[in-house]
Amino acid sequence: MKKIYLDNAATTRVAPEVLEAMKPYFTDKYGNASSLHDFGLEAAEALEESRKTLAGVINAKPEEIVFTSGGSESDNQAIKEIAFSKGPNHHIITSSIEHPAVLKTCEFLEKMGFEVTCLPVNKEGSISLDDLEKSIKDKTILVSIMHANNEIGTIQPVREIGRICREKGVLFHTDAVQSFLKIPIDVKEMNIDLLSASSHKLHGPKGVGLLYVRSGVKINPLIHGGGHESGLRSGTENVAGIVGFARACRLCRIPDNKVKELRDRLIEGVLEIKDCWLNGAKGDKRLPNNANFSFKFIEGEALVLRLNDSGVAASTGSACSTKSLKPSHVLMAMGLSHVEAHGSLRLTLSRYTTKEEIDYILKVLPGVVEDLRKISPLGGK
Amino acid sequence: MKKIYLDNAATTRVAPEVLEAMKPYFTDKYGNASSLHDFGLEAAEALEESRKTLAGVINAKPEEIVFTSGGSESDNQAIKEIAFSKGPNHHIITSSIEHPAVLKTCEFLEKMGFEVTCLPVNKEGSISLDDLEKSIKDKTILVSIMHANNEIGTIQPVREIGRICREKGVLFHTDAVQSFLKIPIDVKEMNIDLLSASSHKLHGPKGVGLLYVRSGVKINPLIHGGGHESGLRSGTENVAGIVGFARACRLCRIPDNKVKELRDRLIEGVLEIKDCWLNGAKGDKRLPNNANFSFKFIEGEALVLRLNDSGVAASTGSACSTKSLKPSHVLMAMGLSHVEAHGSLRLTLSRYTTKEEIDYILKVLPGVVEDLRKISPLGGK
Amino acid sequence: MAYMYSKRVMELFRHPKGCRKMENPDAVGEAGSFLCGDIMKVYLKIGKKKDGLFIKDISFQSFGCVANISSSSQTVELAKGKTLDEAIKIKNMDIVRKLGSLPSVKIHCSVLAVDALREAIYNYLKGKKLPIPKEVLESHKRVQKELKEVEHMREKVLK
Amino acid sequence: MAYMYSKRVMELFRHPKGCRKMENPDAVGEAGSFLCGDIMKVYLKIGKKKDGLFIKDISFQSFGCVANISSSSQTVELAKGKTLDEAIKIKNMDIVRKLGSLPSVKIHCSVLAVDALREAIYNYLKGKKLPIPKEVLESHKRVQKELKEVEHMREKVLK
Ligand SMILES: Cc1ncc(COP(=O)(O)O)c(C=O)c1O
Ligand SMILES: Cc1ncc(COP(=O)(O)O)c(C=O)c1O
Repeated sequence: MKKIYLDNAATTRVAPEVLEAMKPYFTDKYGNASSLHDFGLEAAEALEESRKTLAGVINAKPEEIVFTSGGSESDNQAIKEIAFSKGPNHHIITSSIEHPAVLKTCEFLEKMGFEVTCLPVNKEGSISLDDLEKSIKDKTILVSIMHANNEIGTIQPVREIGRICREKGVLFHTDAVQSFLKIPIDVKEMNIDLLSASSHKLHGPKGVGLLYVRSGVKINPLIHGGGHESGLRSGTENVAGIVGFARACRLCRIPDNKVKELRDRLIEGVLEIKDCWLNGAKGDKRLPNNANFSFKFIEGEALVLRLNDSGVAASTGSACSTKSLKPSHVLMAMGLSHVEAHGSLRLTLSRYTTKEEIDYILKVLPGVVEDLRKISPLGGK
Repeated sequence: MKKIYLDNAATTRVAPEVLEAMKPYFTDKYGNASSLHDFGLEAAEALEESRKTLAGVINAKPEEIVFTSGGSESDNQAIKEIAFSKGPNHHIITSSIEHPAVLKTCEFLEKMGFEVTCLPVNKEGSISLDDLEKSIKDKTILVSIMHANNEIGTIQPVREIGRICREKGVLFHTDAVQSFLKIPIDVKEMNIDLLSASSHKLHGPKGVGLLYVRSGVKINPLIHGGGHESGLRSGTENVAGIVGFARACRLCRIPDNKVKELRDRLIEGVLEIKDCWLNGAKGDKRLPNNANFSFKFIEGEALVLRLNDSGVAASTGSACSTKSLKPSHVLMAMGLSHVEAHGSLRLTLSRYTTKEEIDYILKVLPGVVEDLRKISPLGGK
Repeated sequence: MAYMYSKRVMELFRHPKGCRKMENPDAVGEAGSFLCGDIMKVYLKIGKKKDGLFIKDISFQSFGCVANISSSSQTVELAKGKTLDEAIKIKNMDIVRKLGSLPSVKIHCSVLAVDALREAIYNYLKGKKLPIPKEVLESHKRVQKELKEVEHMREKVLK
Repeated sequence: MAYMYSKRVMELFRHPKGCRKMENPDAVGEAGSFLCGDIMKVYLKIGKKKDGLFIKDISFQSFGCVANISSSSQTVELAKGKTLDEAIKIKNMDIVRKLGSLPSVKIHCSVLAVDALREAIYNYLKGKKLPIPKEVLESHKRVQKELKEVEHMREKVLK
């Protein structure tokens, strides 16, 4: 059976070109970028080339890019190290639909004596700029609002958030792990001070990410040691990974209309199933590769595993899919009931997704939903 | 010109078998290990298989292994998170020849209100057990002493350190980044509570490491988020990297007598050059792949770059090779003068090193040393 | 987390036994988990043998995950043909053992399945004005409390 | 860090010019960096032209890194044939410019090279009891102070 991968928000296939670009750095140009000899030189050059590429993508300067091990590390460093550099009794603003890498970090900081405000979102998953402006106070040091949400794909008004933060003299961090190279980002124009991104969401390898730190912003390392990355992140650089990250970036196209068209075809088709709806925003306020539905009467884990049996890889915000047995905090924050979140299905596309694949899932999904509804005590038929 | 890589303490070539093992996890089995579908299943299984392999290597249980992004992260988490879980005004003991990932972390903790004792070493680079025992006091919570040193290869009496710590009820962390799979480690027998290792030192990929945490030892995550690695290290797992790490382990042999014999041949040959000596311990107290010399009258960076011109990749503890312009803190701690550290040369072998390569360097090194001595104002001829 | 499911769990999930709504059952039982929001119904047809009342037919419906569906299915399989006295003795760990294993966060699904079965028996006995064994009374109390907590979820989706 | 060196730096490192001990020099200058422990010597032979004293021959020795060797070599090349007045005017940034660039942590190597040259000139003028220009006196003071700080390093290795 052919497998159809529609879980690209979780992670993506490494592009073959990316693997090709990485290979020499495993077995051939394997030097440590800090070494003085040619092996080191090669590695260091590859790092700097990659740094340039990645800086270019968001209109940053190369020296503003800190390579990390992924989005979670970048989020942790951005938020914790800005916080610690200012000391406790300061105030941080975030939103209720952030990724756990941001939310759990903020919870940790609360325990350490920081005050945290979690902005609510409306039923599309957007924060209100008014709320934001009102929440900023003298003690506020940092606003961390994600660019686009990983579950529902809602895009926040980052440009306006940046403007407000700059006006109020507050630092602005955005988790751009999902939006990076899917929609345009310009850190200068958008007044972004810190930004997180992760390679494995855009057909690069896992275990590599970056933190953009605007020059002038003082931040400490999360990982101390040999002083790599201008002292901001120690540890022998993952050269192959970083080269792969950069190569992956060069393969991306914004906007990718093919993906968006397929996604729209998918949404249209799925919404023909009865008692089902789209979660999140429509149109330009949504990531072009994201679709997220709720199906009444059925549970998401069962849905995902039935789809898996039909060869389709998908994801859900169901309580049963988590270790905590709580349904998606994102869907709940948007006002969905427990049961509605329980029956959610996320389908996320990539540039490798084909029309045939979309048509296939549109063919199998109705039957799977019907089957599960048949065995559900909650009604349906 | 053939290139001879003798800088294996800095990093190593990824073994071809390791790259082969990793490949499928880039472009084929690329799932996120947290996903419910088959792609996720494959990834999760690969993770657990790798965890078992790595646990086996040091006689740990799989659930005691936390995968990280490398040795530096492991060191940071071990020391900081044990410290923070106990709170400031506690005492930590380390040694003056630790890797910066340990030393800088301890410096950071000093600023945060912890007390740190840095044990001195003798001229072979060994700490004294007596010193250690005397330094432990009521407020002591952690001893962090490396298993083997990265510059001079000296092996610390880890078993005895573990015994002392256990007796005194103090946690014991060891940075085993250089010793892992070069000399035997048994965390149970050696009473090790926390241990750091890094994949790229043993022909695995860069950007992957592990922290062993004995079950029962309470430690917090350094990176908060989705709760991966039993909540101890968040971030989408670097599946390919971890698989590579495990594969690399299965390729290692302890002891590797061939490496040791070649290293001994190297030492013997180099010591025929006049005004030069071996830094560090001899015999079983030294890592089998490490050699470190000082050459009077000449400077290490120049030496390394001349060797590079002859096709040999090596390393030095010279002040000129560092960003801080201070010579190796390890050599200085052993009582070498600035000038002696300035003229140091580290040659570290791997299982790929051949007799021909050793003979080649023995042929070119005397000439390079002579050349540099000729242009030195400090004497020689 | 899929890798945490045993072969048997996945098999029952794929081909659940007795998974249907029953027409004209003699009794229905329902249980819900306020932990994860899962809900389950058990339908019974009761017959008479010389050693007493027995489960002639049994089926279930599940609004829940893989573990939920498999636990229900296993419970149905185990209870079918048993006398009510025997059926009451089925413990959730019997289900887990039959399934090979369940991830620890999913153990409550097996509790739910056994609870729903007991609820059906409770309802049957109560309707017939027969004496209700102590263990059934006890689980009944617990189940009703939990159901109240999930009630508002149900209402929302059933409206 | 090797990648921080310019082509010209590496070229001069590989093929340094005037890198030797001079027999019977007219003057010798020495400078040392307490920053990194590098030490450098400059040897001069002085001649006379109609426009005054000039550097007829010059060579250096270096106990130092790539940047040190290249800076010395570049200084020697630049100073050769110049009158003493001209040679005194050579600034460390002239050396850096000629080298293309130097990593910022290595700029002090160019200072060292120019210092050693001036020291040699100082020693020559002093030996001949000739007047010593202000800038040479100033750098002499600084250099002597630094040399004292590196002295113990030198002693250790020369013993
Ligand atoms: C002894 C020691 N500890 C820690 C590290 C840091 O490991 P990594 O580069 O994987 O962060 C190294 C090597 O760089 C090392 O040799
Ligand atoms: C929005 C968002 N932030 C952060 C992360 C964490 O990134 P990583 O898995 O690279 O640590 C993810 C994905 O897992 C994400 O979707």
